[in-house]
Amino acid sequence: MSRSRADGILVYGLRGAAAISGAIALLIGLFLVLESLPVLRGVGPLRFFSDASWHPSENLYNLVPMLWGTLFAMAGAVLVATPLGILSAVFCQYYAPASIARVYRSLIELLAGIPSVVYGLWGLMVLVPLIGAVRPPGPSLLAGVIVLAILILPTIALSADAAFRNVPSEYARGAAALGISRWGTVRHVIFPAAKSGLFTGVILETGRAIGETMAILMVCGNQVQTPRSLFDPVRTLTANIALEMAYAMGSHRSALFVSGLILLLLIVALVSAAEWISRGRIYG
Amino acid sequence: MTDLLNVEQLTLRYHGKPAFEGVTLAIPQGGITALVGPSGCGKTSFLTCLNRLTDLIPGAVMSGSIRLGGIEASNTTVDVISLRRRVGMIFQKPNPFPLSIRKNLEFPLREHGMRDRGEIDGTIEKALRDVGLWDEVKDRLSAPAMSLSGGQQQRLSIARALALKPEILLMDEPCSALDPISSGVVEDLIKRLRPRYTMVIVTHNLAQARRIADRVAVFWVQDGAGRLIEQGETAQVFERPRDPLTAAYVSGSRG
Amino acid sequence: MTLKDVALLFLLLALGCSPKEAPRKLVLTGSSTVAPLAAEIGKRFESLHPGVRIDVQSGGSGRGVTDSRQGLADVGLVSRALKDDEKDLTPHSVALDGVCVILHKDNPVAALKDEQVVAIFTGKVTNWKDVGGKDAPITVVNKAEGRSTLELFCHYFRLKNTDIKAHVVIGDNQQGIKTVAGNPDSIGYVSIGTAEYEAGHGSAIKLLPCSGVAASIENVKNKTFPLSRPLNLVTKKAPEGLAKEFIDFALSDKVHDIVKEQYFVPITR
Amino acid sequence: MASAAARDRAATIVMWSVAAGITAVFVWLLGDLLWHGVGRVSWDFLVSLPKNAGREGGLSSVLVATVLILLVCMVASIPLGVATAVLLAEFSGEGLFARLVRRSLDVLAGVPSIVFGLFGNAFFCKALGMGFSILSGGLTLACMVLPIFIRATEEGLRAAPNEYRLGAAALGISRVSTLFRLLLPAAVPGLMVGFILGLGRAIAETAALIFTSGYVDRMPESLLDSGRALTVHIYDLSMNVPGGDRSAYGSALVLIVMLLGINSAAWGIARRWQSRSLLRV
Repeated sequence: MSRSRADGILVYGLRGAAAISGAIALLIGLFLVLESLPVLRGVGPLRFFSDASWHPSENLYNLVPMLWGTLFAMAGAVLVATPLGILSAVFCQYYAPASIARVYRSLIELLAGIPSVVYGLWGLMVLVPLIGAVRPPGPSLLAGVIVLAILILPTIALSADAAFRNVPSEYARGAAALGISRWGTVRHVIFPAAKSGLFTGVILETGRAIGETMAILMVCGNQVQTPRSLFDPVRTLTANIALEMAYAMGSHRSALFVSGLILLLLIVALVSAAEWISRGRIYG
Repeated sequence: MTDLLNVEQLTLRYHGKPAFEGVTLAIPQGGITALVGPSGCGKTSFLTCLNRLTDLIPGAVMSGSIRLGGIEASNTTVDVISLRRRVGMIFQKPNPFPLSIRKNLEFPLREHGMRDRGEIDGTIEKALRDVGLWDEVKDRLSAPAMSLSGGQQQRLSIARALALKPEILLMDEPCSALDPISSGVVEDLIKRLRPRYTMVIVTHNLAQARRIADRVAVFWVQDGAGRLIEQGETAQVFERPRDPLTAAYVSGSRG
Repeated sequence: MTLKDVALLFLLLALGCSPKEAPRKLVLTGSSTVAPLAAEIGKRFESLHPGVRIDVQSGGSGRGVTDSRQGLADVGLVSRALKDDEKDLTPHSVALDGVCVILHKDNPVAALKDEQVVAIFTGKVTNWKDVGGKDAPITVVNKAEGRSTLELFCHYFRLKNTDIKAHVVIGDNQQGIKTVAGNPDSIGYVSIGTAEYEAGHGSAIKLLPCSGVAASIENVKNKTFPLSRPLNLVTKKAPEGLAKEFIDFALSDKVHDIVKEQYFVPITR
Repeated sequence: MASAAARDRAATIVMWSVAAGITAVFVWLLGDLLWHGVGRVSWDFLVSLPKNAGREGGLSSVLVATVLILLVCMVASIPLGVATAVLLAEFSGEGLFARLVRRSLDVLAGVPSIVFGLFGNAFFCKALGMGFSILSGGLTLACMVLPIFIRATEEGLRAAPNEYRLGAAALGISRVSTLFRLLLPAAVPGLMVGFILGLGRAIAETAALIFTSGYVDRMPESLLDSGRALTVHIYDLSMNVPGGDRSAYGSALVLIVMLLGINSAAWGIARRWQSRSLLRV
């Protein structure tokens, strides 16, 4: 069998694998739609935004406060974790001596593996009482943002680290040869060169922030309200599903799937916004 | 001399923008043909068409005919892999694989079906002797190829191509990335290989072209696309150029 | 350890231990409160009946009802009495568990009358000084919608879930205890067994009596404590075969030590 | 020019303080874990079966289930992930199919773990009839880990210099051999980051496993048995079992040590595989 036909078969196989990988998200979307249909048909999508409050047992399905909860928690965590993560990767690549860099990198890799339950426990037992001392009740959006930021920091840090490692060393040497300061080199040469890797890191980290369930459930207080301050308890869509799915029946259960569907649509919106912003410039 | 490679009305476009247009050129068997001209006139792009490396460049669309011996190289049904074995290519920047010296040569040989250990070793030794590298590397064949000097790496790349016994050797400015001494060594090597291989060399070093080429083809950029403006015996093109642009370029007053 | 070895190991494992003959198997799913108890009873039952496998899955009372009704599970675990629309299932109470109000250990308030509890949970009273405590805002910790303890709490205090103005909503009992222990001005309610264990082992909480009766496993056992719920194993129809054997074993006094170990109250037949 | 030097000094201070801050948080977290759990961890804790709902006894059956779940996850996601990454990085560039697959993977990366749990339960447990089992838990994790693994592998492949591709093609070397002998070895750092990030996400996952691999803490005998993962064990001990905290913290410590071992082994294998197949100076 001539080798160019082997190439043909290779591409055919790879295309099949890619199709499977791509289909999973569609399958999940379909699953969520199917499970949401009963209540969407019965109650109609609009009431999920207009009902007085969220009390499924009394047929009230307003999800907006929780959508705000998810958005604020995610945005806060990403805003905190992205600079810290990227700076920590810069530290690893350009500032730390090799031995410290290796230890620091394995520490970050460990942070990436700590289960969200442990973050939740630590948040519940240590962080929440601390915040409660400052302004009761303690469990709050702030606790959620802090725990989430710590949880997603390794994702952006490791992606940024890999992105910097891929930047050809000639760039850094060239800038250094021109007498440009280390920070100047990082800021004006390395960052643009590693743009695609950094962008990957931000997408993955945002995805993880939206998707987190266990840790958020334990520290945010889970009160269904649109937060007006960092100290207000808040409930995210994921926490809502986890809290009530075990006991939900009938249309209540289907309403929880609607919040899952909204989460998915939120992610699709974020991804297409990211695509529109980069429009290939990033992946050039 | 019979013609080994006939190119008729060849045009190459990158995302619709023409790199060069309507080039008709015959490459004689056994001689060295130099492609000269200012940078950006499409001579390197022309070279990459001959072994269909344009397939790897997104947006590159080729039209026209390239006849190598009996086959039409430009149509898609041709077995590109065996075409590239018959048409070897050397790049401007030496690019050995990140493998040992021996594996750099062994990998392509095994790929093209050579299995017997003895035959492989023989071919490797012969190829390295051809490029004058054997004495320098024979006792450290398992060392990384990246540890060689620029000139040695380029000669290794040539050895790697010669081991596959190509009919034609394409060279894209083989010496321009090397220091003068290594450049001289590579040029002597090319001269030594002349009787056994047909070669097409892209160079902007006119002196080098005059020294080693049998025939010369001059490319020039006219209204946004490369064109072949003159071709002929080296002496004729350098002393009695027909095209005024060639005359200016060859005398060094333009380009 | 290249990829080949991993694949080989995985294949060996999958083939090597396909089940010899399908062992008699019983699947129980349902309330996360009852699951630990059911699993321990299951282990003892397995040790007494070799070749039998008792698989206990958690996931909440709602799942216990739906899975047993659809036959996905042989026995459902429900941490409350069955509701009117669940009368198609037959309940078997394996233990009792009380629900009590808990405060932070340092909260000076020693007892609360029922109407005071109602006033706090409905947001009419928002400061501890109005109920004899120090001047501090009250943090109300409530259970999530659908939880059995919430339903029992609302049923006893004749409240609707929408009436409760909660600051913090929690899922499982331990989360309730840890939340109250972390906030000196909070008030919540959890299962008595869990609360009694945690109070006794240094958690910063204390149990409040309910309408004069001290909150303790003992008072639930002698039925004087008003707020209690049965922990039920439910089946679609009258159990038979392996399910009957297991349920009879679970209701027998041979498991009373396990029930006590999980801080629930055994039911003396 | 002074301001550039000043800015550079300031940047160095910021860099070291950021690193110190993150290390402090990690030490605080790990310290909290060590303080609560170290007493519980012993050899017996690792090798004996859990007793009394996990308050006593050990983790043996839970550890076996966790390793099996991770094996299923990796065996399912690595081949599929590498194949997809190769297609996206090498063979289709910006074609519509590639962009669609890339976008759907971005969406998959954002799907909440609880939704993965429900999907896994409906698809693997019920639809494919695997029921509560290690297999359905592992496959659900594989779906969750795939996007992370693919993206990191793609970045790794993109880092392989283009000269290798052109050089190999010019020698008439097929894409298959170029891929396995040159590009994949050159992409090993990307593969490693993908493996570590992916495994980190899988080993840290709780919500998804409760609905798929289940709750049974008996020693699994086959991949179709329900098995309790370490994270589910930690969750149950801390949330449903009174007095389970000490064991929960102890189990979390074991998980972290396990992760440390897997990460260092992964880097060791990567360096050896890369040096054996690639000789870079």
